[in-house]
Amino acid sequence: MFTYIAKRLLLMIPTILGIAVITFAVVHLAPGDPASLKAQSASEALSSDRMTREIVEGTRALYGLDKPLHVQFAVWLKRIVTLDFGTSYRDHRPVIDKIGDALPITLTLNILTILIIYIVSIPVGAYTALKPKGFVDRASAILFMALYSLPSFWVAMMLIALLCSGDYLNWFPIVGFVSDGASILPWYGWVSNVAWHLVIPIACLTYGGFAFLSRFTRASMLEVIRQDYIRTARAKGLPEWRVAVRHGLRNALIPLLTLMGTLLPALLGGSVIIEQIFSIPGMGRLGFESVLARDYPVIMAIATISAALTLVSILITDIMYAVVDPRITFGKR
Amino acid sequence: MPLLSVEHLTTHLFTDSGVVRAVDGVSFSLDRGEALGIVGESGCGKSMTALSLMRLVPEPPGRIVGGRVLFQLTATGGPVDLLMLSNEQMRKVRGKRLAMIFQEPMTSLNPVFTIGDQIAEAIKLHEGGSRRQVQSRVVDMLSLVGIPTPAQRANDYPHQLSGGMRQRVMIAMALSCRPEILLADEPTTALDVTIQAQILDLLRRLQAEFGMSLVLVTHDLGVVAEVAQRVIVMYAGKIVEQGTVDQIFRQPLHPYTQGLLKAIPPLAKLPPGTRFATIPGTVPDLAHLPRGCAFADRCPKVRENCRENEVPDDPCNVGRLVRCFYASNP
Amino acid sequence: MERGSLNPSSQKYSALIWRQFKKSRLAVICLVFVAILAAVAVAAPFIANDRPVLMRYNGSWSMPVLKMPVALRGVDLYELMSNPPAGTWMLMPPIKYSPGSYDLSSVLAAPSLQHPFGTDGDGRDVAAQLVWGSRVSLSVGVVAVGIAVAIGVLLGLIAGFYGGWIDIAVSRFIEVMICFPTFFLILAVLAFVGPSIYNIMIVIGVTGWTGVARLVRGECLKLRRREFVMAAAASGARDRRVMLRHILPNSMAPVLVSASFGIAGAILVEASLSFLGFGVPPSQPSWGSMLSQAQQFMDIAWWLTLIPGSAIFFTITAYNLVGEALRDAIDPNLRT
Amino acid sequence: MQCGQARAVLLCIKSVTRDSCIVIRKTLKYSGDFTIHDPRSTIYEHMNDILVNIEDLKKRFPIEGGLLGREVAAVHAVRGVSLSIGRGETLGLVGESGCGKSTLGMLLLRLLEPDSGSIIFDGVDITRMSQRELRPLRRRMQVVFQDPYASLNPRMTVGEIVAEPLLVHRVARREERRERVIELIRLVGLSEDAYGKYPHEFSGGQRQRIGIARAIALTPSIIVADEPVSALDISIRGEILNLLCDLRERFSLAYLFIAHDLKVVEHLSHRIAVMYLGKIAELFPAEGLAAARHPYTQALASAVPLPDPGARRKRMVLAGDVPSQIVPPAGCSFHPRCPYAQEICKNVEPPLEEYQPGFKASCHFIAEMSERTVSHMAPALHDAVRV
Amino acid sequence: MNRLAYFIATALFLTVPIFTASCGGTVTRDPNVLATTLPANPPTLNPIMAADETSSEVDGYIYESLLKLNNRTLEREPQLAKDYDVSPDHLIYTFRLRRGVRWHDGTPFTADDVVYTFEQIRNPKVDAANLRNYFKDVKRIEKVDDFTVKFVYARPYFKALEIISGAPIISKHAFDNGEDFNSHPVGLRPVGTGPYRFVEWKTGRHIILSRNDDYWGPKPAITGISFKIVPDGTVRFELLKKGAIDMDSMRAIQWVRQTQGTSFTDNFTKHKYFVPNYSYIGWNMRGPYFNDVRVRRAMTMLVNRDAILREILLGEGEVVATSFYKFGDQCDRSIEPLPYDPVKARRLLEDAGWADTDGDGILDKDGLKFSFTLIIAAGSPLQRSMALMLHEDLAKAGIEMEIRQLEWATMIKLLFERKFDAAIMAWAMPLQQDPYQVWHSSQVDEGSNFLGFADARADRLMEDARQEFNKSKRNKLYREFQQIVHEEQPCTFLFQMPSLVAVAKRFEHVIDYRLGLDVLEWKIGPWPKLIEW
Repeated sequence: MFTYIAKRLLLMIPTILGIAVITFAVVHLAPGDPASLKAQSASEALSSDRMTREIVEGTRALYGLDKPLHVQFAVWLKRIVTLDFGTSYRDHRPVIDKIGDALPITLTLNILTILIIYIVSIPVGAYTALKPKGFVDRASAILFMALYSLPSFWVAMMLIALLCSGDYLNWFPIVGFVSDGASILPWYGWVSNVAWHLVIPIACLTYGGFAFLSRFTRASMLEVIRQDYIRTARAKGLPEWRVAVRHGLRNALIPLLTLMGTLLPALLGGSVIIEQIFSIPGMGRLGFESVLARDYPVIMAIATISAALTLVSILITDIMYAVVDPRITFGKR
Repeated sequence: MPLLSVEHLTTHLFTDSGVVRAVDGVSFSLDRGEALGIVGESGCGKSMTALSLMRLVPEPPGRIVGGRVLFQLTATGGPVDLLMLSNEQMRKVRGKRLAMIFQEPMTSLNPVFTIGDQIAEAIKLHEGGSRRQVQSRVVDMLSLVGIPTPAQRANDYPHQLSGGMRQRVMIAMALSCRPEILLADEPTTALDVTIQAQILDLLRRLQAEFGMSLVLVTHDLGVVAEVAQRVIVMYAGKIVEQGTVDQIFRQPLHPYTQGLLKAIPPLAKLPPGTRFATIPGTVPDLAHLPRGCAFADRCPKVRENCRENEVPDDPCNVGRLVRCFYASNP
Repeated sequence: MERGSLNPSSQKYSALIWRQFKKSRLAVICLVFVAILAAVAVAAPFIANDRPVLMRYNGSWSMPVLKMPVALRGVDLYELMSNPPAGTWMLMPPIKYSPGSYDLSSVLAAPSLQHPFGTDGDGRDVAAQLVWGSRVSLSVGVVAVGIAVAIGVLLGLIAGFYGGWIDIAVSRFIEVMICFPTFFLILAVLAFVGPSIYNIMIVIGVTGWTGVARLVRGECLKLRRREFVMAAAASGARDRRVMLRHILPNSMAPVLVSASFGIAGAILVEASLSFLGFGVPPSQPSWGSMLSQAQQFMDIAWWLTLIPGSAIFFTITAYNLVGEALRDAIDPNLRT
Repeated sequence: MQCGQARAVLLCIKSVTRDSCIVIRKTLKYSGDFTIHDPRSTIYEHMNDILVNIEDLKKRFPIEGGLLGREVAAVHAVRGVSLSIGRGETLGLVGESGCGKSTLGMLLLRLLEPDSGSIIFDGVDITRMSQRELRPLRRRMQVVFQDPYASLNPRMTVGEIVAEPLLVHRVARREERRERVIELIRLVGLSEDAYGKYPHEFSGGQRQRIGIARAIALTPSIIVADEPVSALDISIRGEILNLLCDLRERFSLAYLFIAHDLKVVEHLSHRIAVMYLGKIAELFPAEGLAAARHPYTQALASAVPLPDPGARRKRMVLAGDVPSQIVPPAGCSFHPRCPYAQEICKNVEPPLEEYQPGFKASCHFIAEMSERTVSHMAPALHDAVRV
Repeated sequence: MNRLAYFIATALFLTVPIFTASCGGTVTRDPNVLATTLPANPPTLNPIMAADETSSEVDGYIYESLLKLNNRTLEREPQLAKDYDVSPDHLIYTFRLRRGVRWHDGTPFTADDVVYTFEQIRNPKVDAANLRNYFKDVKRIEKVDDFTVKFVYARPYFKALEIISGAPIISKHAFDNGEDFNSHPVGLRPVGTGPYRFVEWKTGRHIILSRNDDYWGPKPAITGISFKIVPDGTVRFELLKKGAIDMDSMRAIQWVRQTQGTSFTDNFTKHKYFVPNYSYIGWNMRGPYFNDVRVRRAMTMLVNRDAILREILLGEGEVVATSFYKFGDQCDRSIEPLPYDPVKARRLLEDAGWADTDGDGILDKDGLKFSFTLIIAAGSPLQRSMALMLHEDLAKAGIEMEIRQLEWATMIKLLFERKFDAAIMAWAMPLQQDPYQVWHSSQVDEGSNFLGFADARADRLMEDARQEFNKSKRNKLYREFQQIVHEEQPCTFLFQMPSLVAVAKRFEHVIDYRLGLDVLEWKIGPWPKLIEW
C-alpha cells in the first residue's frame, strides 16, 4: 500500500513536469508580453513623453524575461521545488496568496454544485435503470438532455434578467458571494446570505451536470442489474429495494468514484463564464484575468497546482476504489 | 400429492425479432426428496423453466404468460400457485422454501461483500436471529459444504476463492434456510472436470442429508445420469420426453433423445475411421417456430404428419410423455 | 440461446444499429434536424444574400451569389437592384440580406415580415446571420471533433495495441492533458495565438481528444486479446492491417457516440468563447457572437437573445439526442 | 456405435536422437477380440518427419508491483514443456483450465513470445524470429479458436473473413480469390450464399465452420485447434469433429488439438499429452488411455460423468483445487492433490520418463501405479464403455 | 421564453429547498455610503505602480498630489503644496508644502515623503515604467527643508508642472521599512493623505473606503465609498437599476433607451460630461495600401460617421476631426471632418491607381490586391460595429478587409511591432495635450507613433510647442499642426465619447463639471424607495 502510494507519487513528477513544460511553452511562445503591456497601459493622461525601449527592457529584466527560455524555465523550476510560486507581475502579490483567495471560493461553489448534481442524479439514474423506458426514464432523459444543451451563459443572462434584475422579479442578488457588511450578521444569517447569493450561480453550474451523471449512473446500474449476483440476491428472496440499493447501487457507484477524480480539474479551473458574469472572484476569473494580463507566474501556478491537486485526487479516488471494491489490491497491480 | 406440480407453464421473451417461446406449455411434477433432471441443448428453455419457477425471469424481455406452479406450501391444505402470489409473498418463498444455484459461480456472488455476509443476509431475512446465531449458522453451512476453516473463510471476498469453492458457497447460501426444493441451473458447467465431480458428490450428499427435492438443469447427460432419478428432455421450449433415468438412458423413445445419447462420445477409443454421430441441422428459431414438431427438420424419422400437426404429450401411448408420433426404440 | 437465431433477418452491423436507432422517434427527428442544418450551412449563400441567386442582365444569365458577372463590373449592383432597368430579371434568395449588410435606418427592428427575426444593433438582419452562423458553429463542431477523433483514435490505437512503454507514454500524455482545466487551456492558447476560426477548431480539437483516446485504448486492449484479432495476427497480417481492419472498425461505435456528444460540446465551447470575446472574427457571424452581442440589448431586444440562443439549444440538443440514441443503439444491454 | 473394446494397447516409441527423429513402431499387444488396423491413424514410420518440435518451452506472465514496477511475482503458465508433433499427426493436449495448454498453443504459433526454450518448425528455429521473418511461415500454421462468437470479426462478411489470409499473403487475384473462398466455404459444409453474410447470421456450429475455412485457406501444415468444440452443443460437436477429421485426411494436416475433455480428444488424436500446472504430466498414445498410469490422468478420466445410470461407479474424486500458478507447489506439482503422495513428492520434481514403450509420465511412483490403480480403476472403465 | 424561464426558476426552487429558507440574511445599506462599481479587480492600490483606471479611481480618494485641478476653472490649485515657484527659465520648480497634514496612520506629512515618492518613481527597480517614462527629463529632486521641495529639469517643457504636481504622493514612513517596494503590503492597504481612508479590500469582490475624519481640508458628507468589482457591463447596469449601487456609468443605448421608465428616473439622475478622448481608425502609412494620401482620404470618406453617431451611439458623442479635446482651447474647431462620400472616395481610389483589373470584384494595383486586415480590441461593441460596417462598405467599394478582434495584450504587441494594416484605437488624454509622443517622426520606430506619420513641418511645430510656455502662441502652433494632420489623414478620426453616468437621487448637490462629477462635495438627501439586497 505504502509502496503503491509512493510509486504513484513518484509517477506524478513527470506528469507535473509535462504540464509545466506545456504551460510554459504556451505562455512564453505567445505574442504579447507583460512588459510592453505594462508600458503601454499607461494612459496619456498623466503626461506624454517618449516611451523608450530601455524602459520595456528594464521591466523585462525586472520580471526575469530577458534570459533565454530554458534558463527561465530552470529558474522557475528551482523555485517551484521550494514551493515558491513567485509574485504576480500584475500586482506583485505572492501568487500563492492570490490562489489562496480564489480557490476556497471556487471550491465552495463547485463542491456544492457537484453535491447537488450527485444528490439529484444518482437516485434518478438508479431509478431509471430499474424502470428502463418508463415514463421517468424518458422524461428525465429528455429534460436533462435539454438542460445539458442550454449554454450556461445564456441561462445566466436569462436568470439575471428574470429573477434578479428587478425588471420582472427581484428575488436574488446578482453579484458576489456575500453581501457587503454581512460580517455583522450572526453566523446563520451569514450562511443564509451566502446561500442566497449562490442560488443562481449554482443553478447555472448545476443544471448541465444532471444529464451526464444520471445517464452514467443509469448505464452503470443497468450493467450491474444484469449481473448474475443480482439474480442471486433476488433468489435469496431479498426485497426489491434491497436488491437495488445494497447489491445494485453499491456496485454501480464504484465507477462513479473514478469520475470524481477527473471532475477535479474542472473544479479547480472554476467556471470562467459563470464567475465572470456573477462577479465571483474564483479561480476561473483569476485565470482569465491572468491570461489577459499575461501574468505568467499566476498562469503557471494555476496550471501546476491544479495539476498536482488533480493527480492527488486521482490517487485518492484510486485508493478509495480499492476500499470500496475488495477485488482490487495494490500488491498485485 | 407431489410437492410441486407445474402445469402448462409458458414463458415468452418479447424481442425485436418476435416473440420467443422460451418455455412453451411445460408440465411436470416433483415429489418430496426426488431428484429431477432437465436436459437439453442451449436455447431449449430449460434454464428459463427453472427461472420461471422462481419467478426470476428477466423482465423485460421475458414474461410468464401462462400456466400454474402449484407448490405444497403447507403440510395440510391445498397447494398454492406460485404465479398467483404477490411479490411480497413470493419473496418469502424464494430462498426459504425454494432455492436456486446458478451456472457461473464467478459472477453469481456479489464481489463487494464477504461470503459470510452474503450467506448471513439470507438467514437474517428469513429466519432472523441474533448476530451471533446467524454467524454460527453461516459457519455451520460453510463447513457443511466442505469449506476448510469456515470461520476464517466467512470473511473472504468471492474473488479470493477458487471456482469450486465459490460454487460451494453458492450451495451453502441456497441451503442456508433448508429449502424444500433446490433448483440447480447448470451447477457444474463452468467448473473443471475434477471439481465438477466434487460438486456433484456434494450435491448428492446434501440432497440425501436434507431430504430435499432437487431440480437439476443441465446440458450434460452424464451429470443427469449420475444425479437424477427422473429426467425431462426439452427441445425448443417443450418437453419431448420424460421418464425415469433408466427409461431415458436405456430406452430412449424420442428420436431427439436417441440422437443426443448417440452424440455423446463414449469413454473409450472408437475404432479408427468411425464417424461421430450427430444430429444434423440446427435448433430452430424459437421466435419463428414451424408448425408441427419443432424437431421435424432434424429428425431422421420425419414424416408428413410431423410438419402438419401439433404433437400431443403421448401420441403413441407408451405410458409416459414422449412427444413424438413415431416413438420407438432405436 | 443461439445468438444468431435471434436476429435471423439482420444484415450488417450498421444496419442493426440503424434499426435500433430508428426506434427512437425523437432521435430520428433530431437526425433529420441535424441534416437540415448541415444543408442550410452548406447552402447559406443561396438562402441569405443581398445578391440575386440568378439574374438576367443585358441579355446574359449569371449567378451573382457565386461570382460577380463580368457584365456587371463597374455597375453598382445595389443601385441596379433598387432600380432595375427593363430586361433585367433577378431571383433573390429567400432572405434578401447578407449577414454583413447593415441598415442604419432600421436598427434593433423587432421581427416583422421584412425581417422575420428582427435586426441587431447595427441594423443587420438576424435571420441572415443565423443562417450564416450555422456555418461557423457546425464547422467548428465537426472539424474540431474530427481533429480530436483523429488524434484520439491514433494514439489510443497505438497505445492499446502495442502496450509497453508506448502505452505508458501515451497514458501519461493523456494524464497530462486531463489535468488541465480544459476551458482555461483553450482560453489561454487562444489568447496567445489569436482567435481565428481555424485556431478555434484546432485548439478545441487538440484539447479534446483524451476521451476518445481512452475509449479507443480501452477497446483496443479488450479487442487485442479477442480471438478474431489473434486469428488475423496468426494468419500473418501486419500490425497496421490488424489495427485498421480488425480493431478499429470494432471500436468505432463508441467513438461515434462520443463524437456526436463532442460536436455538441464543441459548439457550446465556441459559443462560450465568442461570449468572452475569444470567438471567430466579427466578420464571420457565429451564434455565440450573436448572443454575446445581444447581451447589451437584452431588455430592449428580446429576439436578439432568444433566436441565437434557441438555435444553439436546438442544435446541441439534436446532437446530444442523436448521440444518446446511438449509445443506446449500440449498447447490447439495452437490446431486447 | 461400434461394439468392441480396446483393452491395453501398447505402442513402442523409441527415441533415436535427441531432437530430430523418433521411430515409432507398431508393437501392438492384443487383448480380447478386437484388433486395430489403421495404418494412417496410428502408425508413424517417419524418419526426420517431425513438423514441430518444442524443447523445454517456458512462459510466465509477470505481475508487476513495488516502487519501481519490478516483477514481484509471475503466473507460471508453461514451465518447461517438450513435445513434438509429426507431419499429419494429431496431438491431443488435455488439462484443466489454467494448466497452460492454451498458452502452449499460442506459444507454438508465436502469438506469444516464449521466455525460454525453442520451437523448431519444419527444421527452422522460429523461437526468436521477428514477426516479419515469421510472416511467410504463418501460411503454414493456423489456428481455430474455441469461441465461435469471438473468433470472427463481426464487421466483416464471411467472404472477407475467409479471404483475409489470402489477401494478407497476396495469394491470389481478386477473381481467383473469390472462387477459392467459395470453394473453401463449400468445403467446410456451408452453402455458397454464406459468402456475403455476416457472422452473426450463423449458428455456433456454422461459425466454427467459417473459422475452420479461414484456417485452411492457406493449406497449412498444422492447425492449433484450441478447444474447437467446447462451446458447441453436443448435437453439433460431432459434425465439427468429423469435419476436422476429413480435412486432416484431405490436406494431411497436423493438429495440436487442445481440449479439457478427454473424451473428445481421445477419438481424434494419435497421441495425448496431459498437462498439469504448466507441465506435461503424462504422454501416451491415444489408444492407451486405459493403460495410462499417472494418477492425474486417471483422475481426469474417472471424473467424467457418464451417461449411463448403471455406471454409478466409485470414482477417484480429487480433493482440493488446482494450486496457484503463481507459486506452484515444490516437488511434484500434483502432490497436494495426489492420493498416493509420499514425502519425496513434496521435494523432488519427478522427470518425464518413459515407463513403458510409448508412455511417458512424470511421477516418482509410476511403477507402483500400475498395480495400485489400474487394477482398481479398470472395472470402472470397463463398465463405462459398455454402452 | 418567459414560461421556460419561469419553469426553470420554479424547478430550481423545488430542487434547492435549503436556499429558500434564507430570509435571515439580508443586510441593509448605510444611506451615507456611496456604492459604485469597478469593472475589474485593481491589480494594486500602490499609486506609483498602478497603471490602470480602476486603481486610479480608488486611489484618487486616498492619495493626493501637490496640486489639483479646479473643477470649474480647470486651473491648478494647491493641494498638498501650499504654493509653488517656477524659475524664469522653466527649469526649476519649487513647492512649499502644506503643514499639519497627517497620513491616515497618523504620521505627519513632510518633504521626505515627496522626495521619497519621486525617488521611487525614478528607481528602475520599481515596477513603474509607465510613470517613470514622464520623469526622464527631471535632473534632480532636492529637499530644501522639511516643507520645501525643489525639482530641477534638464530642459524646459510646458507640461513639466502638470507632471510633477499631478503625481500621487506616498508615505515614506509606511513604505520605507526594508521590504520590497513592488510587493509592499501597503500597496494592498494604502495609506494616503486624502479625504477617504482605506478600510477593506476583498480580492475580486469589493473595496471599501471610509471618510477620513482627520482630513486637513473640508470633509465630504458621504461617510464611505464601496466599490463592487463587477466585470460584466450588463450586470453592472442591472445592479444599478435595482438600486444595489448608487452610481455607475453606462453605454449610450442604456442611457437613451433603457433608462426611460419612471422606475429609473424616480431614483436616478443622469449626468453627461466629456473627458478628453478620441477614437480613430489608424492607417499604417508604411504599408503598400495607405502610403498614398488619396487612399487615406478615400477611406475616411467611406466611413459614415454621422449616421453611426446618430443611429448607433444615438447621438451621444461628437464627431471629431483632430486629436485635440473638442472642448479645449487647443482644438481647431474650424476643421470640418471629411464628408461621407463613397462616390468621391471611389474616384480618389481610382486616381491613386487602384482598379479592378482582373474582374474578381476586388481592386488591385501593380498586381497587389487591395485586401488588408483591420485589428480591433476585443470587448468593445462599438469598435466591433464600426469594423463590421467598414467591412461591408469597403466590400462595396471593392476592398477586401479582414477583421481581427484581438485581446488587448496581443493588439499592443502588434502595434508596437508595427505589424498591422489598420487599427481602431482610442486615446484618452490630458486637458493640455502634447502630440509629440503620438505624432513626432522620432516616435515612428519605437514610440507611440504607430501609424508612421512623419512630416518635417509637423515635427518642427511640435518641437517648438513643447518649449513654448505662452498658451496662445502654443495653441497657434498646434492649430497649424492640426491642419497638416487633417490634410494627410493618417487616420480617420471618429468620435469623442461622453461619460454617461447615473447617480442615485438621494445625493444632492451633484454638479456637472466639464470633466466630471465631484463626489467630495455631494450632500445626502432622503433615502429612496429602492431596497438593497
